[in-house]
Amino acid sequence: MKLRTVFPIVMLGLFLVLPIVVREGFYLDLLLFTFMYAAMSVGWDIMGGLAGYVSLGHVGFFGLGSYVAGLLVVHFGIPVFLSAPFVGILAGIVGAGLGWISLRARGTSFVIVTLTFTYVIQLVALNLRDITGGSSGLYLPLLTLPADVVILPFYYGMLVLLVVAILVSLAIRRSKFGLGLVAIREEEGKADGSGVNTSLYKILAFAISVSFAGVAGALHAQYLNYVDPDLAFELIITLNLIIMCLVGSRGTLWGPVLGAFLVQPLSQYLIYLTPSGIAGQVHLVALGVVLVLVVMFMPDGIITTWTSRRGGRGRARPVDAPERLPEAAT
Amino acid sequence: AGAATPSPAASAAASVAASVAASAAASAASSGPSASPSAACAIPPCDQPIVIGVSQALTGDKSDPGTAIEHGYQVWIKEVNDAGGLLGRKLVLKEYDNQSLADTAVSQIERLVTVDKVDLLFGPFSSALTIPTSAVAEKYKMAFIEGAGGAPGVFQRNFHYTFFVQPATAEHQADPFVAYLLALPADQRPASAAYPQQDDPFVKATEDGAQKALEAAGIKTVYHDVYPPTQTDFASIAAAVKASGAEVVLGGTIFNDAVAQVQAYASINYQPKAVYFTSGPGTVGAYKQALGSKVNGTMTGDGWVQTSIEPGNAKFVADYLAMFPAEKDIPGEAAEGYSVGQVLQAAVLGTQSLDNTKIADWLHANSVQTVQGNIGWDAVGRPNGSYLLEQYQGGQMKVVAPSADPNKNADPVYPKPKW
Amino acid sequence: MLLEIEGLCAGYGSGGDILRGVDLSLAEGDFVCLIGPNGAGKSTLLRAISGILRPRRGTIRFDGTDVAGLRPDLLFRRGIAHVPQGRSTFPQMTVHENLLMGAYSIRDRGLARERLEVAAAFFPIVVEQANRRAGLLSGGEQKQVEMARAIVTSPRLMLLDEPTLGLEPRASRTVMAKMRELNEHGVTILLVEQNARTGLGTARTGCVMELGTIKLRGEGQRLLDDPQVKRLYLGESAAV
Amino acid sequence: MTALPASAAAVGPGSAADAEMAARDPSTSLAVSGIDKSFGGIQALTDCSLAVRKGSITALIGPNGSGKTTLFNCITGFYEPDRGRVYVRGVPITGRRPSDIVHLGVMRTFQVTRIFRRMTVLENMIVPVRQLTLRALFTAAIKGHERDRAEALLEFVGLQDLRHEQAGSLSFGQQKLLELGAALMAEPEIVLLDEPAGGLNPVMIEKIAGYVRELNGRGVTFLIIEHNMGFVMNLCDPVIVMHRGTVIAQGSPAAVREDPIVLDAYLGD
Amino acid sequence: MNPQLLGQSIVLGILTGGVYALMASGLTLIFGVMRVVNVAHAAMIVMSAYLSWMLYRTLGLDPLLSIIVLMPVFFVLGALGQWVVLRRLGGRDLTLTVLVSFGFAIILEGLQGSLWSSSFQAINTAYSLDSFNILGIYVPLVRLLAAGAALALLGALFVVLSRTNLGRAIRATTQDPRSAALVGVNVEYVTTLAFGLGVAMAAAGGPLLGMLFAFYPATHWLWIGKLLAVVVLGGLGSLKGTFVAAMILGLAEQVATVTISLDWAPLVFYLFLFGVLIVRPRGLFGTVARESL
Ligand SMILES: Nc1ncnc2c1ncn2[C@@H]1O[C@H](COP(=O)(O)OP(=O)(O)OP(=O)(O)O)[C@@H](O)[C@H]1O
Ligand SMILES: Nc1ncnc2c1ncn2[C@@H]1O[C@H](COP(=O)(O)OP(=O)(O)OP(=O)(O)O)[C@@H](O)[C@H]1O
Ligand SMILES: [Mg+2]
Ligand SMILES: [Mg+2]
Repeated sequence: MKLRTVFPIVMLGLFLVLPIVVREGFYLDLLLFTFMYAAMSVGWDIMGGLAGYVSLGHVGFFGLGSYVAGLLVVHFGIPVFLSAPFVGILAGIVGAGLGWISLRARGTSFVIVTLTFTYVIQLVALNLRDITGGSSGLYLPLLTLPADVVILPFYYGMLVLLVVAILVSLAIRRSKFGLGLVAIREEEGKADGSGVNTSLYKILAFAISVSFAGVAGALHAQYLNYVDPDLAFELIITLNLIIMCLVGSRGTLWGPVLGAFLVQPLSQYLIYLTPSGIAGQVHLVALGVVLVLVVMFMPDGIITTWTSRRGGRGRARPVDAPERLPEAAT
Repeated sequence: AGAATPSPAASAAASVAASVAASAAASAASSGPSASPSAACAIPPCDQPIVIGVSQALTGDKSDPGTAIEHGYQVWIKEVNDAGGLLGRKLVLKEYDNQSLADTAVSQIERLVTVDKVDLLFGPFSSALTIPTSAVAEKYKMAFIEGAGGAPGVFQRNFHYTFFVQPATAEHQADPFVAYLLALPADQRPASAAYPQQDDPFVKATEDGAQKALEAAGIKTVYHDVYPPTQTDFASIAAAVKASGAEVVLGGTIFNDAVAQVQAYASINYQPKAVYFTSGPGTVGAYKQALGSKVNGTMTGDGWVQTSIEPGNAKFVADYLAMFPAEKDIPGEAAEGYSVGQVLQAAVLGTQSLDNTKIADWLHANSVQTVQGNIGWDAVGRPNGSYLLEQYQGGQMKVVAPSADPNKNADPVYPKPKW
Repeated sequence: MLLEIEGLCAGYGSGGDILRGVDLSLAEGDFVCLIGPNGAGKSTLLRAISGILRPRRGTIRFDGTDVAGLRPDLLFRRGIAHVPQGRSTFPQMTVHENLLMGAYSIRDRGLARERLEVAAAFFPIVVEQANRRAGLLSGGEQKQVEMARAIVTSPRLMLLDEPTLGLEPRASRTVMAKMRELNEHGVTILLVEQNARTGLGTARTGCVMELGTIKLRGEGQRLLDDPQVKRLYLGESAAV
Repeated sequence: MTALPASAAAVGPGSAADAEMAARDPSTSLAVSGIDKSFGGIQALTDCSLAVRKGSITALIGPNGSGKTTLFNCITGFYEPDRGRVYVRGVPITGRRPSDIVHLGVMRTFQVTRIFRRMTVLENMIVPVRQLTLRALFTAAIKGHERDRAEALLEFVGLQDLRHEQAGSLSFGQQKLLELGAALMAEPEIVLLDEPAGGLNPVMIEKIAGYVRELNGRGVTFLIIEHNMGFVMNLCDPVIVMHRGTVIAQGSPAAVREDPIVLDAYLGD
Repeated sequence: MNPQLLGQSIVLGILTGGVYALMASGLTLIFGVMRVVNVAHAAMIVMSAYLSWMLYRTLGLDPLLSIIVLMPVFFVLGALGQWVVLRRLGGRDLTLTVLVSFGFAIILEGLQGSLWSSSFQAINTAYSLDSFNILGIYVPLVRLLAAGAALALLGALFVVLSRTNLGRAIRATTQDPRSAALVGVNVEYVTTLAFGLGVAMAAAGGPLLGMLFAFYPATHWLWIGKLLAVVVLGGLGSLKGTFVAAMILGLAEQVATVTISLDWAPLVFYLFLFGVLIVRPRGLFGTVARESL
């Protein structure tokens, strides 16, 4: 077997047994968030990397997942770990709806509509006070487990989510569906004229893409035992996803995962390493600077840059712009 | 950090001793001798400091009040350390900036408890951060003494380890104002009220409480609307409030919206008889700077005023001003932070231990004298005191009610002067 | 010599050389037609001359000075105009504005107006459709607009990459005729044309390009009659 | 040209009614009846009707801007006609999306090439799909026989050595060839080519003409827009002439070439 | 419904819409010219608001006059940003430019936070609260001035873009940089100029924002949502569309505030956007490219 297949399996095994050795809640918490971001990034990349549709609205679905799961447990007593898969499906259905609206408008409009979607759903969560508790938020019942194991269901839950996300992404990339998505990214009209039902492809891709965010949101809500409109719709979450995909390499299977495993721990530790009074501002500026530098000097991300250095052919080559002046973008 | 405080160390110890003595003496330990700086170290290891963990909103949208609370913590720590420490050990604050983000705050509490293994915990600013973090504290059975999470939700989950250090919860903040209005002679009593309010859990609790009471007394609600925390344009709101003809405005505000409401009312010449804001006017310095003479007549409710005659307040004010010489008006949140320290100190001394379960049990059974007054807690950590009614008069913040309160230093002006 | 190219090598990105030592010179008033199979590097050569593509090695002398590596707008100001293959109109601007862009670097207003009139006389479509957005025109119509714009610029050296592509036969004939006319007025022309019979028939000189070098050069009519050229580049039948 | 008036000489254009009749005739592959299409005041197609006989190589010629490409766009679902109908093998397809029409076996190329620039040449070849089933969606992107077919087609258009290159780096002519190859990948029954010879080397044009003939022999129907008269006259029969958004003449190449209306509108000076 | 209140909100809506239009114009310009969705635009506006606030507090410079000072400064900064960063991305896809500007947005936010803390600020001048009463409708002076300034600047921008040689060159460069270079346009120079201009428009918006609304470092997220909605609704890249959309949304928002409810009013903004996109995906004044020739 090649390193590429062995390594992930070894890592998975390691993560499975890790909680036996590592008992500090903090480290498990850090990993759990890393899994969560990795899973969401893998999801984001299905739309953003493969199909080339940049979504700034993933946190909207994350929040939607949080709220739906929260409401289900508060009003109907359905535990989050049971409802999470269905919440994911629901997020996918809402995603399909949003996709239907915004995918009619190509490219830029999509970016903007997804961004505003976040505002809209946040507003709804805020204003449906009778159901959602408005700005007071929703209080989820706490899991009744001993203090040192209560984190484990979340740890393993996020790990499972990540594994599923990777498998789905892998399946898509190997299929005609994935090829069609790339075709959409490259030349949408032509793709349609080649028998690729672009609307269906995009809507399906977007639905799959956001469903991971929905599940992550559901687990996250229970993890904090609390959902409120600020917490559930923090824009920085979407930004994190995009940075992770970009750092790792967009449009690749492992890029988003690699990105998440680099960016999440580093950015968390940055907060611990800088004096607390300015940590937040430093964090924000550092995030911005990293983003700008990555885009300027390594826009293809680690994986693509690395493979093309090693002389990979065709697909792995850096994207176009060979001439001095680009032609007009249509 | 080593700057000498003008007040002698002995007086700090004395005030601590006084506060402990003043608290209900349910626990025999409360009269213990350890309060004196010379006392031997009560629990080993004595050469190691006691570490208090905090995840605070030092940056991000809650950074201003977050920082103010943090200043309160610092003033308290310095006082205690100058007086020889707590149980003979120095205090150290282990503090992380949570950027006003709840996930980060939760991770940080996890880190403080499991990696840094701090001895004690303080709470962050605002209910939204207190709610998720208090659950972590509860999980690890750590006493979670907090000065700024008073929304009903904080107490909904019946936590044993959470304690809110303000005189009362949000529902009761406007009680003195309501009482004042209802006590007015019938011919002066307003007939209608408007409730423009921000969507915020703390505000909502206050406004709902006040509205219910006023309606019950026959004061008609002619305007009630909720705007998002992000609202920055108040022109139309002001127009609508004015059109409603409300005689009294109960603005459910935080800070900026209080300022913006005043400006918007003034710019369309709307002159209600009384204006009460839930928060905002209490941040005296900034509020005065933003509105100048337009502050006069505005009322608000608060747990603390700089001029308070509560035991220990004079010292707190002096120490604070010495430590932060750039500030003239002390934000109320700093007093809340300071009170948190006072409460913890009382409990540690009361139990003579750093055992968090004992501390929590002690707090449920006792009350503590703080700069915000004497505060005790029910089974879920709700305090049992009451707020003050304040009004700006001649550019100064005065306490105008309740009449029984020793802090009262002026009579209310009604109707308020024009903007 | 107006244009002298020696040992020119150029390529794209990190890829290998596409032009592998091109030698070509054009005297003032020349009219050269470049033919060759698809992918031979004809367009690449024109791009290198007009500065869109930075040459890697070799020299390009225009009017006696070395201009290799200059920016396209600077080369344009020296008198090199390039009408690239495919689309190059400004799609959201009107046809009229497209022509005005041709006159962008002409300071003299009167001269600009005069040139616009000349172009309009060559291609009536630019008057008929003056206020439509160029991007909405049909393929051939757009090509006509591009040619008209090139005429407005009225350069010393004109690089034309398949100007008749997509043109109806009549317009195609017009373009060829106008090129001769321009050439007679002193404009030097380097034309790339797949429709080799027409191209070689119109130009004075022909060049055959293959695999990034110039293989053959000769008088247009002579090349047309050359059986080798005929077999490799013109096709047996009269299919064209 | 079934059912439309016999095509001896340049006859008048078929009316919408004729086209409707033709559409129901099983020997008609493609019929367009009475299509109008305008773009904010510009009438690109006016009552345009035509029918393409099954197994024919039909040419569509006409001056620039006469609406040929617009007609292609209406047939293949890129534009929705304002009025009128389009039939493929008798099935009305007006208003369907482009991919649906591909699934009916109609493939097209574009006048200005449109390729997937950052996909390899080979990947470009395997994008076209003839049907939409969930299974097909989630099966491997490239299967053995597909690959063989793609390689064979690339060999034919002379791009086999470039199969792992990014398609965006091909020369103009190479892109045209790639597009043609990709269009044929999905084994279409009706192929619409928009200026296939434009920008191609004459030797290659001949080769393509030969291949079109060969495919036609195997039953594939072609409708070809072309300005290259040599190509049209040698390869196509019948020839349909458009002018100002309608069909003005149709018939055999010889007949069309002599038709004074056509000479006036298109071919003559 | 109280007709006077409705009239009041309509007046406010029109005036506010004018300011929205100005704030969105730079965004439209930069998108129109460079196909860059400048997510940092609102952060730039807020930055300019802070600077204007500082100028007013320290030097007593009137915010409206500070526009004249800030525009050139921002122009230079914008041009610099384009020259140093964006130029390197020439021709790259949308994602990257969105991300770079995202990066700039949070850098600006972080800087503002560390320089001026995260509290709300507002520029209050002597005439801040003045208003006049016309037929019982109050017209706040500042809003009137702001709308006037917005209109003047927008008009100037429009003339520059549509009537001058430079404006044409800017538009040509957007649409096809290669062809623009081939007719003698110095593409880098023109793009840099255009980006500088777009950023300068942000600078113009800042003082107006500061006078009308409170601001704090994170406010830019709210504004960028609104401004992008304006730009999309108007039809990406169309200045005329931006103006009309800003007016519509400004009005809709103010009227909804008094007729529907405060908390749902912001939704009107977005629902309008979604609705229009469903019926007309390219927005009000958007043009469709003819893709398939
Ligand atoms: N942008 C590009 N990036 C990389 N390689 C390119 C690029 N453009 C062209 N090439 C390569 O350069 C070679 C020559 O291309 P060029 O366009 O110059 O050919 P041409 O002679 O003009 O052909 P045609 O007649 O088809 O237009 C081709 O093999 C092509 O693959
Ligand atoms: N999307 C569109 N928007 C506006 N006008 C259009 C559009 N598509 C086509 N037209 C107009 O319709 C007319 C016919 O164009 P079409 O492309 O069909 O011509 P054509 O016959 O293919 O010409 P050519 O031989 O030059 O390719 C032209 O006037 C063109 O401007
Ligand atoms: Mg070429
Ligand atoms: Mg055409």
